[in-house]
Amino acid sequence: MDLLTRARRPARLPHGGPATHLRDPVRVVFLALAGLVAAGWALVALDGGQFLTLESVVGIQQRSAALGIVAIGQTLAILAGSLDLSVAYLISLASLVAAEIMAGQDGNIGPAIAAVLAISALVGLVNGLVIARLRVHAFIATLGVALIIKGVVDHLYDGPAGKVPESFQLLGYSRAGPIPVSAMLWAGVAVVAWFLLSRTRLGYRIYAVGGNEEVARLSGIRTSRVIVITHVLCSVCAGIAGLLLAARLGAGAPTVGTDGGYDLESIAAVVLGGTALAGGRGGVAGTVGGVLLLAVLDTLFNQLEVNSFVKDVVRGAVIVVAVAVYARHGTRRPA
Amino acid sequence: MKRALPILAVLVLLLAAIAIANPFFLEPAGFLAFLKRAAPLVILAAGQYFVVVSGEFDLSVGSLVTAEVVIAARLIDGDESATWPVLALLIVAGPLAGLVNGVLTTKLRVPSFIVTLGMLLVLSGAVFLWTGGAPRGALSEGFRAFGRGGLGPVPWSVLILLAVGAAAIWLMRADFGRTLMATGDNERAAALSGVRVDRVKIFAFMLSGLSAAVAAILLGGFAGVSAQAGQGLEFSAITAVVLGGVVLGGGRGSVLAAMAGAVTLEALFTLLNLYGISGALEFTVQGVIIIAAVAAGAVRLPRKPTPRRGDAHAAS
Amino acid sequence: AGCTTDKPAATTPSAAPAASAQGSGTGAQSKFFVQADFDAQLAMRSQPPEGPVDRPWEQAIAPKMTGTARYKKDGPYHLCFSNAAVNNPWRQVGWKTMQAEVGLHEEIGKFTALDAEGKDDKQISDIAELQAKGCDALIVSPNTTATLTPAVTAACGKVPVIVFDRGVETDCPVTFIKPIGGYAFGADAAEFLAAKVPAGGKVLALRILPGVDVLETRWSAAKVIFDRSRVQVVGVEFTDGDAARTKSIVSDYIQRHGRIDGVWMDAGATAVAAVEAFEDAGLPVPPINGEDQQDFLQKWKDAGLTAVAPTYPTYQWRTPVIAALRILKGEEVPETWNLPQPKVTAENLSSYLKPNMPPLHYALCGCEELPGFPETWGGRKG
Amino acid sequence: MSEAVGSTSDPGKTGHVLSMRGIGKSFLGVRVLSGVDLEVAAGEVHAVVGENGAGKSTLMKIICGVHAPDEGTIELDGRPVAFGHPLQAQRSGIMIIHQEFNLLPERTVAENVFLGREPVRRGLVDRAAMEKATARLLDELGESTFGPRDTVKRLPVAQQQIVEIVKALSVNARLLVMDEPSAALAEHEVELLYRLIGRLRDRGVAVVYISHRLREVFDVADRVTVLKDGARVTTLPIGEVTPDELIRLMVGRDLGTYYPPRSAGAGEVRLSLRAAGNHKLRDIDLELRAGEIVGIAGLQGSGRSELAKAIFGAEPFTTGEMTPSRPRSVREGVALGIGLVTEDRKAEGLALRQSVRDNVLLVARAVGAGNRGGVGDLLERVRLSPGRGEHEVRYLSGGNQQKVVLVKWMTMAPRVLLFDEPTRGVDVGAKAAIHDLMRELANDGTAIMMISSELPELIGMSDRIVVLRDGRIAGTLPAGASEEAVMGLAAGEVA
Ligand SMILES: Nc1ncnc2c1ncn2[C@@H]1O[C@H](COP(=O)(O)OP(=O)(O)OP(=O)(O)O)[C@@H](O)[C@H]1O
Ligand SMILES: Nc1ncnc2c1ncn2[C@@H]1O[C@H](COP(=O)(O)OP(=O)(O)OP(=O)(O)O)[C@@H](O)[C@H]1O
Ligand SMILES: O[C@@H]1[C@@H](O)[C@H](O)OC[C@H]1O
Ligand SMILES: [Mg+2]
Ligand SMILES: [Mg+2]
Repeated sequence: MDLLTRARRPARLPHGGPATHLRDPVRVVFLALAGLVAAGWALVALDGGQFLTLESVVGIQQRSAALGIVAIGQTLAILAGSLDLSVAYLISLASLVAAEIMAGQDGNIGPAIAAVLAISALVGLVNGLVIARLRVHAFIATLGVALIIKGVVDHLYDGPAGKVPESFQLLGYSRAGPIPVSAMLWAGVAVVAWFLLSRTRLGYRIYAVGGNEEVARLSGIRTSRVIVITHVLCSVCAGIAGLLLAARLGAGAPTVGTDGGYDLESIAAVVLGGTALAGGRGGVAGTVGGVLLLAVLDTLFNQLEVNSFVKDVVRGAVIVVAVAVYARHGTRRPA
Repeated sequence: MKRALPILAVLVLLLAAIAIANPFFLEPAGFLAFLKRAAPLVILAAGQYFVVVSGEFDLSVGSLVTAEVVIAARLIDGDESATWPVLALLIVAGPLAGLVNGVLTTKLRVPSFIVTLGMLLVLSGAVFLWTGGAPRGALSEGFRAFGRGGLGPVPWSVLILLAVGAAAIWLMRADFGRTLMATGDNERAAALSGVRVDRVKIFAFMLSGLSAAVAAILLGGFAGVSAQAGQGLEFSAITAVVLGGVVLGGGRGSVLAAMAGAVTLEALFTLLNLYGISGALEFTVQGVIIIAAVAAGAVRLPRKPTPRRGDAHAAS
Repeated sequence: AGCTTDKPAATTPSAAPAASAQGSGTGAQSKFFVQADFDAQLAMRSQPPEGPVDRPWEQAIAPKMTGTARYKKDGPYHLCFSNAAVNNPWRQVGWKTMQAEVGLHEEIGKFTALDAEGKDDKQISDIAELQAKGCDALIVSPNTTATLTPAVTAACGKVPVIVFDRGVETDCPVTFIKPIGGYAFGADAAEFLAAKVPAGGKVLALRILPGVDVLETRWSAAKVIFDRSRVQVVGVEFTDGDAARTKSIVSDYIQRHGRIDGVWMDAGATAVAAVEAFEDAGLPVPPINGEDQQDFLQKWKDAGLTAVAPTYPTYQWRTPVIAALRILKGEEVPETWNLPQPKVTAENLSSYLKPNMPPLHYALCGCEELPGFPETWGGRKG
Repeated sequence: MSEAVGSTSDPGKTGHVLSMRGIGKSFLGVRVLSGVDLEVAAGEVHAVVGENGAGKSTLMKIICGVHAPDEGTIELDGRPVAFGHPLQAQRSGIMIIHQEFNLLPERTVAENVFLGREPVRRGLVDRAAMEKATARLLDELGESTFGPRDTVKRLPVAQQQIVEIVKALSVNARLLVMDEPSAALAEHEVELLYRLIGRLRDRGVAVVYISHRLREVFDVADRVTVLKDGARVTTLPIGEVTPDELIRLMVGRDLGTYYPPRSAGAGEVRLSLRAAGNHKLRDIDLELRAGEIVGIAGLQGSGRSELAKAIFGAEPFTTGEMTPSRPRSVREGVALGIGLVTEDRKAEGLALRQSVRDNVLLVARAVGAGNRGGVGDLLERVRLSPGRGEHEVRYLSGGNQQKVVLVKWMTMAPRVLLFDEPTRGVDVGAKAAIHDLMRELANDGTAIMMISSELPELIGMSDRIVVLRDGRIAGTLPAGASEEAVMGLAAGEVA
């Protein structure tokens, strides 16, 4: 019988009550998603239409695949306590590199993919090194890198360029029943990222560095390396999204990334999925939910032909409200 | 002040380089023209400074500037007599948007990055919803005077800039500024010293909104109504503040240096233009310089220890 | 379900030859420049259009008609529209006009429009989604020429497609509607400047952004004209369509060169900002071109400018609806529907200046007789 | 456990596991350590003592690869080493419990314990192995209130400290550094720590132990090294030194009596609670009088800090009465003339990157009142040279930082001043100065309430001791009560 155990009162540990269900952001997102689909069904039905037709289901997936892939990468960066504002320009660059190298030839697909992945990795390396080694805040570092890429892209290209061969375009258009190849690619990236985060040392270290960099370092983690690798992975995801968009557009386009607003939207999707902007908490499942939520919202607006400006208003409000809900349920107790 | 020195040195260097390429720059008229152009960004940087030093972000200022210009044009609709009422409305509306940002950030505990990103979306959506997609109406000559005219040879914008600068410096020396700074450094300690941290932060957001309103008046005055009036200004303003050595995360840096950062950024644009760096590569140069400047300024000071009992997370 | 693809079979984009004529100060010729199109457009300017004189949006220049009997069906019709964006005043005026045109026709039972918000990828999905809605005809205003081509091609197989404004790199649409075009616009303005600016005079060329075909052609035509003339082009700058940037650029040029003798613009939206740069510098405004926007026309009149305003008429937004109905009724339509493209000059300025309309309104909207005018377009009665 | 490095080449009880020679270190040109030697043998518990800022933690951080020394050599088992990263030190069998909080609140206990050393099987993290090993270690410690899967942020501080200890033990370390491991533990909890250390010693592990509580040093250490101003004063077997001598070695002078004399008597009632309570406190009856120091004793989590915060207005009282009135916010508390010296000055007391002056004036500025002119005098009164007013607070020693917190409240001339662990982590010299100041303030008529986990201090300072247990007052004891009496009430045993 020792004093220590006797003096301490039992810690308040979570029990599986209904309140704790709402404490998990992933559950909240998917509940919201289900609710939205139901509401959408009803609204569109009242409007005399049908919400989940084959086309709209395919549409939802096509619409979310590129953002989804970028957002997975962004999730890694944010979990590690960083963030990446350069993804939008990198996507444009990747689409151009892909289409230019492919130049309409099937034989060039391999080299083009390799080049895109290499360039993306390089950009991620630069982002990571500037943040981890030069100790520049991620916001400024990736904004700076974004400007650098923008300058190069704008300097070299003044419009869509290159040509993606038919066979590669299938990536953007084919589907197996209701599941487009692009969505499978997204799912693949998501599963890999999930696996990485939950089952590998790197994943554990990403959470650690994002949770508290100093604690991680003192525990023997090479934090710079983790940050650099995370940024490389994030950029590679953006590169993959660039490939996918090139397949969809049939060419590379210097504005496809920025027009899509992939930088801020990917961050928005990640936090909508319950990942803490400060890092160290959250995961891939929430992000997938967040992206789908945005896509279903988009589809619903499309079906109801809502003015695109209303969309922005609703989207802004949804993001803030969602994060407010997580803040309410997440961190009640001071650590 | 000590932290402001490096940026002031860089600024002097840039100004000298501009003067070499363009001697007109040394004449009062040339320099005033430069200041006039820099005024909106410098004012926005001052506003952004208050938010950044309190440990937050304001990403909504760009769309707030656009919204204010567009709203002003629609409300004034060329009617001279509407000038002053609308000016007053803008000056109230800016801080009001800041109030919403601040309340959502502090009361709902949503990171300001997200709140102001949401505000950005909501503002741009709402304004264009109201105007049907593109600005309508026109600004009056009286309104335009602030961005175009001047008191003798001195543009109004420069006078307004000086007034805003003086007010910002005064505010930072006053109780408000000191408590704001302490809040950005350690919110919990400030709260336990009786600082109403929510209120102080909300006020910082309101000042940022106010600066956006003033910048909108100058920008709208300078160039007339446009849907792009505020495009990208949030990033420029944050970049300027950081260039001035103010630390993202709060608690450190001077408002003078933040404004100097904005002047530096504007000088950089001017210089690149003068030396005819091709339009697009300008961005590349800008990106490199921003990273280099911030990296060089990041003197390795000891990190804040994470105390045993404290909250392990600094506010975002 | 087996493997399916929603992708069209084949597309053959016409790689535009870059006829580069290195001129003085104008730089290399745009890769969008096609000599034959340039010649054709310049010729069209003097060709009288066919069709009702008071309804220019129904007129066509040198039409080559195509039969549409295979699309004929009974009403009411479901028209669909995939819009690139409503992100500038030109598109805003056009979109209002199109909606009003739709309102005129009782045989249109349903009109479904999706806004791509300036995103290529979204427009591709939008077009795919619209095909599933049972549209009788699909109108497309493409966001980007090259990248929307596959999606439009795919749609062609299922419904009659009408493309207007920016083009696509396939001739599968039943009709492509456009004013004469960018070459004519650019040339109209450049010829004016070449005539008004004294020999050796310094001309500043202001462009919005690179890469958009209808804008590229404007500059490439101007380049051809300037290269032949005796004016000196001292700068070609991109303004992003931003008034403040425009004004700053012009001020910088005035400062650097002491004087600027002419300003060429590829679009009129920021023309007033350019004019103000001269005013604020206390200098007379040199010859300049704008577009048919009210603010510029007003400034022109008030300040007595030496100016011209080529147009890219917003009344073209009416034509696709009309074309769609004709197609569905089995009537012939032009393969390429070249609409007349008037220019505003000192002589006809007063007829286009409408003080009751908002400053960013485009005069050639062809909307004066439509229901809801002028309020719907932001104007005042009287 | 896959990477654990056992002491395979046991140097035996004679050889030194660690030997550091001539270690020097500067930060930004300020010399923090110079010519320090330290030798630790296997199976030895070696205490390192010294005033705040003497350089103890810095020396430890050099041992474990956080900082690289500017000069000097480090040998491990007689072989020279130079660590560039904590990872390398870890791989050499050196583990450290840092003075600063070092856990990830969002992660589970097991994840924290194996942080950076996760066991892998076929390339994947072996969760099961990790949790099993953690459970076993917790078991060994007799810890049963939480398990490997609990999230750290849900654990009370004392249990978090246990996690840190488990983390250090999870490696078969040959050298274990404990930098103030007891700071967050109540005294009786330290007993358990002793037992652990004893077991490690028996296993031949070398232990470096740092504490400001001298009693602990005498309880566990075999030898003690004294640091002063970054230099080593001496190293002695613990049997060859008395507490008083040790203090003299640390401070460089005699400190005389430990505690200032008690006051003659209490004055008017400044504040009283009747049946006050909230989610954590029940039925609190308490009076604080002018000139009196009331000590509050209790176990970890008994509600002492909660009581101070509720009186101050930082947390609510939901039931009962408080006179003159119940503050609903910190500002109302301040308006009532109440001040609170928080238990964690870095997290709750100071804005570390602001100047001394800005910190001192924080309350006055926040509420728009207070004596701003007299800051210089106040700084002198607490023996902080006014010239330091412009220095950033983070460069001050712990003791001086605590004085800044004190001056912050003194500008308001508070009627009631609440001290929560006022000398935690403060060295003996500064501690005596703070004790003197507290008594001076009381004599000037301030009503003082003092919470301390260090019983000798609490008993030495208090005119009256109120003991809390589970949020209620378990009893009140007069000045000079025995430690046994206090502990008895606190733990609920029949005294
Ligand atoms: N990273 C750093 N940068 C600059 N100065 C530092 C740093 N770390 C410690 N110092 C300074 O070095 C000196 C020694 O500090 P150290 O933490 O080693 O003292 P300590 O003996 O552990 O004190 P305490 O008993 O308060 O823990 C102090 O003056 C401290 O301010
Ligand atoms: N069993 C527990 N579970 C969760 N949190 C606890 C528990 N006990 C204490 N805490 C937290 O620890 C902090 C201190 O609590 P409290 O005021 O009760 O302790 P105390 O008596 O002051 O002890 P000490 O100051 O020594 O930690 C509070 O923030 C409280 O929420
Ligand atoms: O679509 C284009 C429009 O956006 C621009 O303003 O003018 C030319 C058009 O082709
Ligand atoms: Mg220490
Ligand atoms: Mg306590």
